Amino acid sequence: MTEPLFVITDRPISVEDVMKKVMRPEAGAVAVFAGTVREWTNGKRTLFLQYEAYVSMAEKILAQIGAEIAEKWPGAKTAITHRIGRLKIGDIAVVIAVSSPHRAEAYEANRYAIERIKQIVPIWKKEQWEDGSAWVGDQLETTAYPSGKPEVKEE
Amino acid sequence: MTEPLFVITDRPISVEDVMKKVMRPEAGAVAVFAGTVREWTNGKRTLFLQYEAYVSMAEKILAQIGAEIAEKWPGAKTAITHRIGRLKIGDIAVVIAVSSPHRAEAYEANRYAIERIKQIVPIWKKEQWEDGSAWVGDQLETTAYPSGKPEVKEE
Amino acid sequence: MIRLLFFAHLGEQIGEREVMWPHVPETVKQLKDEVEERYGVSLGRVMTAVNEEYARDESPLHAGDTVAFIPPVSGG
Amino acid sequence: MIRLLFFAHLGEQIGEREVMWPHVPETVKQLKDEVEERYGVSLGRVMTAVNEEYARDESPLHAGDTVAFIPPVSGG
Repeated sequence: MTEPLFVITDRPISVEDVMKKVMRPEAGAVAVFAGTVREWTNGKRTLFLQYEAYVSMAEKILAQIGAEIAEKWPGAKTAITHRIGRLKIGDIAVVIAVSSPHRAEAYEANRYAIERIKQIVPIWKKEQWEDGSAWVGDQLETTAYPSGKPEVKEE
Repeated sequence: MTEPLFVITDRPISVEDVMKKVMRPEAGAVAVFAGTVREWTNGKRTLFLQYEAYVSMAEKILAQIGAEIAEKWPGAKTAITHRIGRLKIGDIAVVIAVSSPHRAEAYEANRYAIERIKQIVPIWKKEQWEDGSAWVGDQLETTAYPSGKPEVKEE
Repeated sequence: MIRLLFFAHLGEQIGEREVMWPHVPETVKQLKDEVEERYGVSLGRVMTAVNEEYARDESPLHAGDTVAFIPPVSGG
Repeated sequence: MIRLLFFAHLGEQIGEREVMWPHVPETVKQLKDEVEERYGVSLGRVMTAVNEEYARDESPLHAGDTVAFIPPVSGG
Protein backbone atom coordinates (compact mmCIF):
# COMPACT_ATOMS: atom_id res chain seq x y z
CA MET A 1 0.00 0.00 0.00
CA THR A 2 1.62 3.24 -1.09
CA GLU A 3 -1.30 5.51 -0.26
CA PRO A 4 -0.19 8.15 2.23
CA LEU A 5 -1.44 7.69 5.79
CA PHE A 6 -1.47 11.39 6.68
CA VAL A 7 -3.30 13.66 4.32
CA ILE A 8 -4.63 17.20 4.05
CA THR A 9 -7.25 17.43 1.32
CA ASP A 10 -9.80 19.87 -0.02
CA ARG A 11 -12.14 17.04 -1.03
CA PRO A 12 -14.80 15.20 1.00
CA ILE A 13 -13.31 12.45 3.17
CA SER A 14 -14.30 8.81 2.79
CA VAL A 15 -14.27 7.20 6.23
CA GLU A 16 -13.95 3.74 4.72
CA ASP A 17 -10.89 4.76 2.74
CA VAL A 18 -9.14 6.03 5.85
CA MET A 19 -10.09 2.90 7.80
CA LYS A 20 -8.85 0.58 5.08
CA LYS A 21 -5.38 2.06 5.36
CA VAL A 22 -4.99 0.67 8.88
CA MET A 23 -6.91 -2.61 8.74
CA ARG A 24 -4.71 -5.70 8.78
CA PRO A 25 -4.85 -9.34 9.90
CA GLU A 26 -3.02 -8.72 13.16
CA ALA A 27 -5.43 -5.99 14.24
CA GLY A 28 -8.72 -6.96 15.85
CA ALA A 29 -9.89 -3.45 16.61
CA VAL A 30 -10.22 -0.24 14.66
CA ALA A 31 -11.26 2.94 16.42
CA VAL A 32 -12.35 5.77 14.19
CA PHE A 33 -13.10 9.34 15.05
CA ALA A 34 -14.90 11.70 12.72
CA GLY A 35 -15.12 15.36 13.61
CA THR A 36 -18.06 16.97 11.89
CA VAL A 37 -19.24 20.55 11.51
CA ARG A 38 -21.69 21.25 14.32
CA GLU A 39 -24.50 23.71 13.82
CA TRP A 40 -24.72 25.07 17.37
CA THR A 41 -21.84 26.00 19.68
CA ASN A 42 -22.54 27.78 22.95
CA GLY A 43 -25.96 28.87 21.68
CA LYS A 44 -24.55 30.37 18.51
CA ARG A 45 -25.51 29.06 15.10
CA THR A 46 -22.73 28.24 12.65
CA LEU A 47 -23.56 28.64 8.96
CA PHE A 48 -20.35 27.11 7.63
CA LEU A 49 -16.66 26.77 8.43
CA GLN A 50 -13.56 27.67 6.52
CA TYR A 51 -10.46 25.58 7.27
CA GLU A 52 -6.98 26.70 6.35
CA ALA A 53 -3.76 24.71 6.76
CA TYR A 54 -0.05 25.01 6.33
CA VAL A 55 -0.44 21.92 4.20
CA SER A 56 3.09 20.59 3.86
CA MET A 57 3.90 21.08 7.53
CA ALA A 58 0.50 19.82 8.68
CA GLU A 59 1.03 16.53 6.88
CA LYS A 60 4.45 16.20 8.51
CA ILE A 61 3.04 16.86 11.97
CA LEU A 62 0.22 14.38 11.43
CA ALA A 63 2.88 11.80 10.55
CA GLN A 64 4.75 12.76 13.72
CA ILE A 65 1.60 12.11 15.75
CA GLY A 66 1.35 8.71 14.07
CA ALA A 67 4.94 8.00 15.10
CA GLU A 68 4.24 9.09 18.67
CA ILE A 69 1.32 6.66 18.76
CA ALA A 70 3.37 3.77 17.39
CA GLU A 71 5.90 4.40 20.13
CA LYS A 72 3.37 4.71 22.96
CA TRP A 73 1.15 1.84 21.79
CA PRO A 74 3.32 -0.68 19.94
CA GLY A 75 1.26 -2.46 17.32
CA ALA A 76 -1.03 0.52 16.75
CA LYS A 77 -1.26 1.87 13.21
CA THR A 78 -2.69 5.31 12.48
CA ALA A 79 -4.12 7.12 9.46
CA ILE A 80 -5.45 10.67 9.54
CA THR A 81 -7.11 12.79 6.88
CA HIS A 82 -8.05 16.40 7.53
CA ARG A 83 -10.15 18.40 5.12
CA ILE A 84 -9.67 22.11 4.42
CA GLY A 85 -11.62 24.74 2.53
CA ARG A 86 -15.28 25.54 3.02
CA LEU A 87 -17.28 22.97 4.98
CA LYS A 88 -21.00 23.03 5.62
CA ILE A 89 -22.94 21.72 8.61
CA GLY A 90 -22.55 17.96 8.95
CA ASP A 91 -19.48 17.73 6.73
CA ILE A 92 -16.61 15.65 8.05
CA ALA A 93 -13.57 17.79 8.87
CA VAL A 94 -11.24 15.10 10.15
CA VAL A 95 -11.09 11.32 10.25
CA ILE A 96 -8.67 9.47 12.52
CA ALA A 97 -8.40 5.69 12.26
CA VAL A 98 -6.26 3.62 14.60
CA SER A 99 -6.02 -0.15 14.42
CA SER A 100 -4.45 -2.35 17.05
CA PRO A 101 -4.53 -5.98 18.15
CA HIS A 102 -6.86 -5.17 21.07
CA ARG A 103 -9.45 -2.50 21.56
CA ALA A 104 -8.16 -0.57 24.57
CA GLU A 105 -5.14 0.78 22.70
CA ALA A 106 -7.20 1.66 19.64
CA TYR A 107 -9.52 3.88 21.69
CA GLU A 108 -6.76 5.46 23.73
CA ALA A 109 -4.46 6.12 20.79
CA ASN A 110 -7.31 7.56 18.77
CA ARG A 111 -8.18 10.00 21.49
CA TYR A 112 -4.54 10.91 21.90
CA ALA A 113 -4.44 11.72 18.19
CA ILE A 114 -7.33 14.19 18.26
CA GLU A 115 -5.95 15.94 21.33
CA ARG A 116 -2.55 16.27 19.65
CA ILE A 117 -4.13 17.55 16.44
CA LYS A 118 -5.81 20.28 18.41
CA GLN A 119 -2.51 21.17 20.05
CA ILE A 120 0.11 21.15 17.34
CA VAL A 121 -1.11 20.67 13.79
CA PRO A 122 -1.05 23.93 11.81
CA ILE A 123 -4.71 24.02 10.80
CA TRP A 124 -7.14 26.79 11.59
CA LYS A 125 -10.86 27.17 11.33
CA LYS A 126 -12.92 30.26 10.78
CA GLU A 127 -16.51 30.16 11.97
CA GLN A 128 -19.13 31.91 9.89
CA TRP A 129 -22.19 32.90 11.90
CA GLU A 130 -25.28 34.81 10.90
CA ASP A 131 -23.81 38.00 12.35
CA GLY A 132 -20.13 37.72 11.56
CA SER A 133 -17.13 35.47 11.44
CA ALA A 134 -14.02 34.74 13.46
CA TRP A 135 -10.95 32.56 13.50
CA VAL A 136 -11.21 30.12 16.35
CA GLY A 137 -8.21 30.91 18.40
CA ASP A 138 -7.41 27.98 20.58
CA GLN A 139 -7.51 24.25 20.47
CA LEU A 140 -10.03 23.85 23.27
CA GLU A 141 -12.69 25.59 21.17
CA THR A 142 -13.58 27.83 24.06
CA THR A 143 -12.30 31.16 22.83
CA ALA A 144 -12.89 32.91 19.56
CA TYR A 145 -11.20 36.15 18.61
CA PRO A 146 -13.70 38.28 16.74
CA SER A 147 -11.16 41.06 16.51
CA GLY A 148 -8.62 38.73 15.02
CA LYS A 149 -6.30 39.66 17.86
CA PRO A 150 -5.79 36.71 20.16
CA GLU A 151 -3.47 38.74 22.35
CA VAL A 152 -6.29 40.93 23.66
CA LYS A 153 -7.90 39.58 26.81
CA GLU A 154 -11.62 39.74 26.21
CA GLU A 155 -13.29 39.01 29.52
CA MET B 1 -35.01 7.95 8.97
CA THR B 2 -36.75 4.67 9.61
CA GLU B 3 -33.72 2.43 9.24
CA PRO B 4 -33.23 0.41 12.43
CA LEU B 5 -30.33 1.50 14.64
CA PHE B 6 -29.64 -1.95 16.13
CA VAL B 7 -29.15 -4.75 13.68
CA ILE B 8 -27.93 -8.33 13.50
CA THR B 9 -27.10 -9.24 9.92
CA ASP B 10 -25.48 -12.06 7.99
CA ARG B 11 -24.17 -9.65 5.34
CA PRO B 12 -20.96 -7.58 5.28
CA ILE B 13 -21.26 -4.36 7.29
CA SER B 14 -20.83 -0.94 5.72
CA VAL B 15 -19.17 1.34 8.26
CA GLU B 16 -20.43 4.44 6.47
CA ASP B 17 -24.01 3.21 6.62
CA VAL B 18 -23.82 2.70 10.37
CA MET B 19 -22.19 6.10 10.85
CA LYS B 20 -24.78 7.90 8.76
CA LYS B 21 -27.53 6.70 11.10
CA VAL B 22 -26.10 8.80 13.94
CA MET B 23 -24.74 11.87 12.15
CA ARG B 24 -26.79 15.03 12.68
CA PRO B 25 -26.27 18.82 12.79
CA GLU B 26 -26.14 18.98 16.59
CA ALA B 27 -23.36 16.40 16.80
CA GLY B 28 -19.77 17.48 16.25
CA ALA B 29 -18.17 14.12 16.99
CA VAL B 30 -18.72 10.57 15.85
CA ALA B 31 -16.74 7.76 17.43
CA VAL B 32 -16.80 4.48 15.58
CA PHE B 33 -15.50 1.12 16.65
CA ALA B 34 -15.02 -1.76 14.26
CA GLY B 35 -14.18 -5.18 15.64
CA THR B 36 -12.45 -7.27 13.02
CA VAL B 37 -11.42 -10.90 12.83
CA ARG B 38 -7.85 -11.14 14.03
CA GLU B 39 -5.55 -13.82 12.67
CA TRP B 40 -3.47 -14.43 15.79
CA THR B 41 -4.68 -14.70 19.39
CA ASN B 42 -2.29 -15.82 22.11
CA GLY B 43 0.04 -17.33 19.52
CA LYS B 44 -2.71 -19.38 17.90
CA ARG B 45 -3.73 -18.83 14.32
CA THR B 46 -7.41 -18.40 13.54
CA LEU B 47 -8.59 -19.58 10.14
CA PHE B 48 -12.10 -18.19 10.37
CA LEU B 49 -14.85 -17.48 12.88
CA GLN B 50 -18.44 -18.55 13.08
CA TYR B 51 -20.81 -16.19 14.88
CA GLU B 52 -24.19 -17.26 16.14
CA ALA B 53 -26.85 -15.06 17.73
CA TYR B 54 -30.23 -15.25 19.35
CA VAL B 55 -31.17 -12.67 16.76
CA SER B 56 -34.45 -11.24 18.02
CA MET B 57 -33.21 -10.93 21.59
CA ALA B 58 -29.77 -9.66 20.54
CA GLU B 59 -31.36 -6.77 18.64
CA LYS B 60 -33.46 -5.92 21.70
CA ILE B 61 -30.43 -5.95 23.98
CA LEU B 62 -28.45 -3.78 21.56
CA ALA B 63 -31.32 -1.30 21.68
CA GLN B 64 -31.23 -1.48 25.46
CA ILE B 65 -27.52 -0.60 25.40
CA GLY B 66 -28.37 2.37 23.17
CA ALA B 67 -30.96 3.47 25.74
CA GLU B 68 -28.44 3.10 28.57
CA ILE B 69 -26.06 5.33 26.64
CA ALA B 70 -28.69 7.99 25.98
CA GLU B 71 -29.38 8.07 29.68
CA LYS B 72 -25.74 8.21 30.80
CA TRP B 73 -24.62 10.64 28.08
CA PRO B 74 -27.58 12.86 27.17
CA GLY B 75 -27.30 13.94 23.56
CA ALA B 76 -25.46 10.79 22.49
CA LYS B 77 -27.00 8.73 19.69
CA THR B 78 -25.95 5.14 19.07
CA ALA B 79 -26.17 2.67 16.19
CA ILE B 80 -24.79 -0.86 16.29
CA THR B 81 -24.63 -3.57 13.66
CA HIS B 82 -23.27 -7.03 14.45
CA ARG B 83 -22.61 -9.59 11.77
CA ILE B 84 -23.16 -13.33 12.20
CA GLY B 85 -22.32 -16.39 10.16
CA ARG B 86 -18.89 -17.29 8.85
CA LEU B 87 -16.33 -14.49 8.90
CA LYS B 88 -12.83 -14.63 7.53
CA ILE B 89 -9.69 -12.86 8.75
CA GLY B 90 -10.07 -9.09 8.45
CA ASP B 91 -13.85 -9.14 8.16
CA ILE B 92 -15.74 -6.68 10.31
CA ALA B 93 -17.80 -8.42 12.99
CA VAL B 94 -19.28 -5.40 14.71
CA VAL B 95 -19.58 -1.67 14.11
CA ILE B 96 -20.58 0.74 16.85
CA ALA B 97 -21.17 4.40 16.01
CA VAL B 98 -21.91 7.03 18.64
CA SER B 99 -22.43 10.68 17.84
CA SER B 100 -22.52 13.46 20.40
CA PRO B 101 -22.10 17.22 20.51
CA HIS B 102 -18.55 16.90 21.90
CA ARG B 103 -15.94 14.24 21.52
CA ALA B 104 -15.38 13.03 25.09
CA GLU B 105 -18.85 11.52 25.38
CA ALA B 106 -18.62 9.90 21.95
CA TYR B 107 -15.45 8.03 22.90
CA GLU B 108 -16.66 7.06 26.35
CA ALA B 109 -20.10 5.94 25.22
CA ASN B 110 -18.63 3.95 22.37
CA ARG B 111 -16.33 2.08 24.67
CA TYR B 112 -19.17 1.48 27.08
CA ALA B 113 -21.13 -0.07 24.21
CA ILE B 114 -18.48 -2.63 23.29
CA GLU B 115 -17.97 -3.63 26.92
CA ARG B 116 -21.71 -4.13 27.35
CA ILE B 117 -21.96 -6.10 24.11
CA LYS B 118 -19.34 -8.49 25.45
CA GLN B 119 -21.26 -8.82 28.70
CA ILE B 120 -24.90 -9.21 27.80
CA VAL B 121 -25.73 -9.53 24.11
CA PRO B 122 -26.59 -13.13 23.16
CA ILE B 123 -24.00 -13.61 20.45
CA TRP B 124 -21.34 -16.31 20.42
CA LYS B 125 -18.28 -16.96 18.36
CA LYS B 126 -16.62 -20.19 17.48
CA GLU B 127 -12.97 -20.04 16.58
CA GLN B 128 -11.70 -22.34 13.86
CA TRP B 129 -7.97 -23.07 14.15
CA GLU B 130 -5.73 -25.30 12.12
CA ASP B 131 -6.07 -28.05 14.73
CA GLY B 132 -9.65 -27.72 15.89
CA SER B 133 -12.40 -25.39 16.90
CA ALA B 134 -14.05 -24.07 20.05
CA TRP B 135 -16.77 -21.77 21.22
CA VAL B 136 -15.20 -18.80 22.95
CA GLY B 137 -16.66 -18.98 26.37
CA ASP B 138 -16.38 -15.63 27.98
CA GLN B 139 -16.54 -12.02 27.02
CA LEU B 140 -12.98 -11.21 28.01
CA GLU B 141 -11.70 -13.47 25.25
CA THR B 142 -9.29 -15.11 27.63
CA THR B 143 -10.82 -18.54 27.96
CA ALA B 144 -11.93 -20.95 25.31
CA TYR B 145 -13.69 -24.21 26.12
CA PRO B 146 -12.46 -26.85 23.71
CA SER B 147 -14.58 -29.42 25.50
CA GLY B 148 -17.64 -27.29 25.10
CA LYS B 149 -18.08 -27.46 28.88
CA PRO B 150 -17.50 -24.03 30.40
CA GLU B 151 -18.21 -25.41 33.88
CA VAL B 152 -14.99 -27.43 33.96
CA LYS B 153 -12.07 -25.53 35.44
CA GLU B 154 -9.19 -26.03 33.06
CA GLU B 155 -6.10 -24.80 34.83
CA MET C 1 -45.79 -26.84 26.85
CA ILE C 2 -42.85 -24.43 26.65
CA ARG C 3 -40.28 -23.83 23.94
CA LEU C 4 -36.60 -24.25 24.80
CA LEU C 5 -33.72 -22.72 22.81
CA PHE C 6 -30.12 -23.88 23.11
CA PHE C 7 -27.25 -21.82 21.74
CA ALA C 8 -23.57 -22.22 20.92
CA HIS C 9 -21.90 -25.25 22.53
CA LEU C 10 -25.10 -26.11 24.38
CA GLY C 11 -26.95 -26.59 21.13
CA GLU C 12 -24.12 -28.78 19.89
CA GLN C 13 -23.99 -30.86 23.08
CA ILE C 14 -27.70 -31.42 23.18
CA GLY C 15 -27.88 -31.99 19.44
CA GLU C 16 -30.90 -29.75 19.06
CA ARG C 17 -31.30 -26.00 19.00
CA GLU C 18 -35.00 -25.94 19.71
CA VAL C 19 -37.06 -28.34 21.80
CA MET C 20 -40.75 -28.37 22.72
CA TRP C 21 -40.88 -29.26 26.42
CA PRO C 22 -44.17 -30.83 27.49
CA HIS C 23 -43.88 -30.12 31.20
CA VAL C 24 -44.21 -26.57 32.56
CA PRO C 25 -42.17 -26.27 35.77
CA GLU C 26 -42.99 -23.51 38.19
CA THR C 27 -39.66 -21.73 38.03
CA VAL C 28 -36.60 -21.35 35.83
CA LYS C 29 -34.58 -23.21 38.46
CA GLN C 30 -36.82 -26.24 38.25
CA LEU C 31 -36.64 -26.21 34.47
CA LYS C 32 -32.84 -26.05 34.62
CA ASP C 33 -32.75 -29.06 36.92
CA GLU C 34 -34.99 -31.02 34.55
CA VAL C 35 -32.92 -30.07 31.52
CA GLU C 36 -29.64 -30.92 33.26
CA GLU C 37 -30.98 -34.31 34.17
CA ARG C 38 -32.53 -35.03 30.77
CA TYR C 39 -29.45 -34.09 28.73
CA GLY C 40 -26.58 -34.59 31.16
CA VAL C 41 -25.35 -31.01 30.71
CA SER C 42 -24.38 -28.48 33.33
CA LEU C 43 -26.17 -25.13 33.28
CA GLY C 44 -24.06 -23.67 36.08
CA ARG C 45 -22.70 -20.74 34.09
CA VAL C 46 -25.63 -20.54 31.71
CA MET C 47 -28.02 -17.58 31.83
CA THR C 48 -31.66 -17.93 30.89
CA ALA C 49 -34.03 -15.62 29.08
CA VAL C 50 -37.79 -15.99 29.26
CA ASN C 51 -39.52 -14.49 26.23
CA GLU C 52 -36.32 -12.64 25.28
CA GLU C 53 -35.74 -11.05 28.69
CA TYR C 54 -33.05 -12.20 31.08
CA ALA C 55 -34.64 -14.14 33.93
CA ARG C 56 -33.57 -15.26 37.39
CA ASP C 57 -33.71 -18.76 38.81
CA GLU C 58 -36.83 -17.91 40.76
CA SER C 59 -38.67 -16.41 37.77
CA PRO C 60 -42.01 -18.15 37.17
CA LEU C 61 -42.82 -20.02 33.97
CA HIS C 62 -46.08 -20.30 32.09
CA ALA C 63 -47.37 -22.43 29.25
CA GLY C 64 -46.37 -20.89 25.92
CA ASP C 65 -43.18 -19.30 27.24
CA THR C 66 -39.96 -19.42 25.24
CA VAL C 67 -36.95 -20.12 27.44
CA ALA C 68 -33.49 -19.58 25.98
CA PHE C 69 -30.36 -21.04 27.57
CA ILE C 70 -27.56 -18.55 27.07
CA PRO C 71 -23.96 -19.67 27.63
CA PRO C 72 -21.39 -16.95 28.40
CA VAL C 73 -21.60 -14.64 25.42
CA SER C 74 -18.67 -13.75 23.18
CA GLY C 75 -19.88 -11.21 20.66
CA GLY C 76 -18.04 -8.08 19.62
CA MET D 1 16.48 36.93 2.21
CA ILE D 2 14.00 34.72 4.06
CA ARG D 3 10.43 33.75 3.26
CA LEU D 4 7.70 34.52 5.76
CA LEU D 5 4.30 32.81 5.89
CA PHE D 6 1.31 34.21 7.77
CA PHE D 7 -1.73 32.10 8.53
CA ALA D 8 -5.34 32.55 9.64
CA HIS D 9 -6.09 35.92 11.25
CA LEU D 10 -2.44 36.94 10.96
CA GLY D 11 -2.58 36.65 7.19
CA GLU D 12 -5.75 38.72 7.17
CA GLN D 13 -4.34 41.38 9.48
CA ILE D 14 -1.13 41.73 7.53
CA GLY D 15 -2.94 41.51 4.21
CA GLU D 16 -0.42 39.07 2.80
CA ARG D 17 0.09 35.38 3.31
CA GLU D 18 3.62 35.24 1.99
CA VAL D 19 6.33 37.89 2.20
CA MET D 20 9.96 37.89 1.07
CA TRP D 21 11.94 39.50 3.88
CA PRO D 22 15.19 41.07 2.77
CA HIS D 23 16.92 41.15 6.16
CA VAL D 24 18.10 37.93 7.83
CA PRO D 25 18.01 38.40 11.62
CA GLU D 26 20.13 36.14 13.78
CA THR D 27 17.27 34.56 15.71
CA VAL D 28 13.56 33.93 15.54
CA LYS D 29 13.08 36.39 18.38
CA GLN D 30 14.73 39.18 16.45
CA LEU D 31 12.61 38.40 13.39
CA LYS D 32 9.44 38.48 15.50
CA ASP D 33 10.40 41.90 16.85
CA GLU D 34 11.00 43.20 13.34
CA VAL D 35 7.70 41.78 12.07
CA GLU D 36 5.74 43.16 15.03
CA GLU D 37 7.20 46.59 14.41
CA ARG D 38 6.73 46.51 10.66
CA TYR D 39 3.08 45.35 10.71
CA GLY D 40 1.84 46.51 14.12
CA VAL D 41 0.77 43.00 15.11
CA SER D 42 1.43 41.10 18.31
CA LEU D 43 3.12 37.72 18.03
CA GLY D 44 2.84 36.97 21.73
CA ARG D 45 0.82 33.79 21.38
CA VAL D 46 2.09 32.95 17.91
CA MET D 47 4.37 29.95 17.38
CA THR D 48 6.98 29.88 14.66
CA ALA D 49 8.21 27.12 12.40
CA VAL D 50 11.48 27.30 10.54
CA ASN D 51 11.48 25.13 7.44
CA GLU D 52 8.35 23.31 8.68
CA GLU D 53 9.71 22.49 12.13
CA TYR D 54 8.59 24.25 15.26
CA ALA D 55 11.31 26.62 16.41
CA ARG D 56 12.11 28.47 19.62
CA ASP D 57 12.77 32.18 20.01
CA GLU D 58 16.49 31.57 20.22
CA SER D 59 16.62 29.37 17.10
CA PRO D 60 19.05 30.75 14.52
CA LEU D 61 17.98 31.89 11.04
CA HIS D 62 19.80 31.59 7.76
CA ALA D 63 19.31 33.01 4.31
CA GLY D 64 16.84 30.91 2.35
CA ASP D 65 14.86 29.80 5.42
CA THR D 66 11.08 29.72 5.39
CA VAL D 67 9.59 31.03 8.62
CA ALA D 68 5.90 30.40 9.30
CA PHE D 69 3.97 32.33 11.92
CA ILE D 70 1.47 29.97 13.46
CA PRO D 71 -1.37 31.39 15.54
CA PRO D 72 -3.03 29.05 18.06
CA VAL D 73 -4.25 26.15 15.96
CA SER D 74 -7.87 25.01 15.78
CA GLY D 75 -7.96 21.94 13.59
CA GLY D 76 -9.93 18.83 14.33
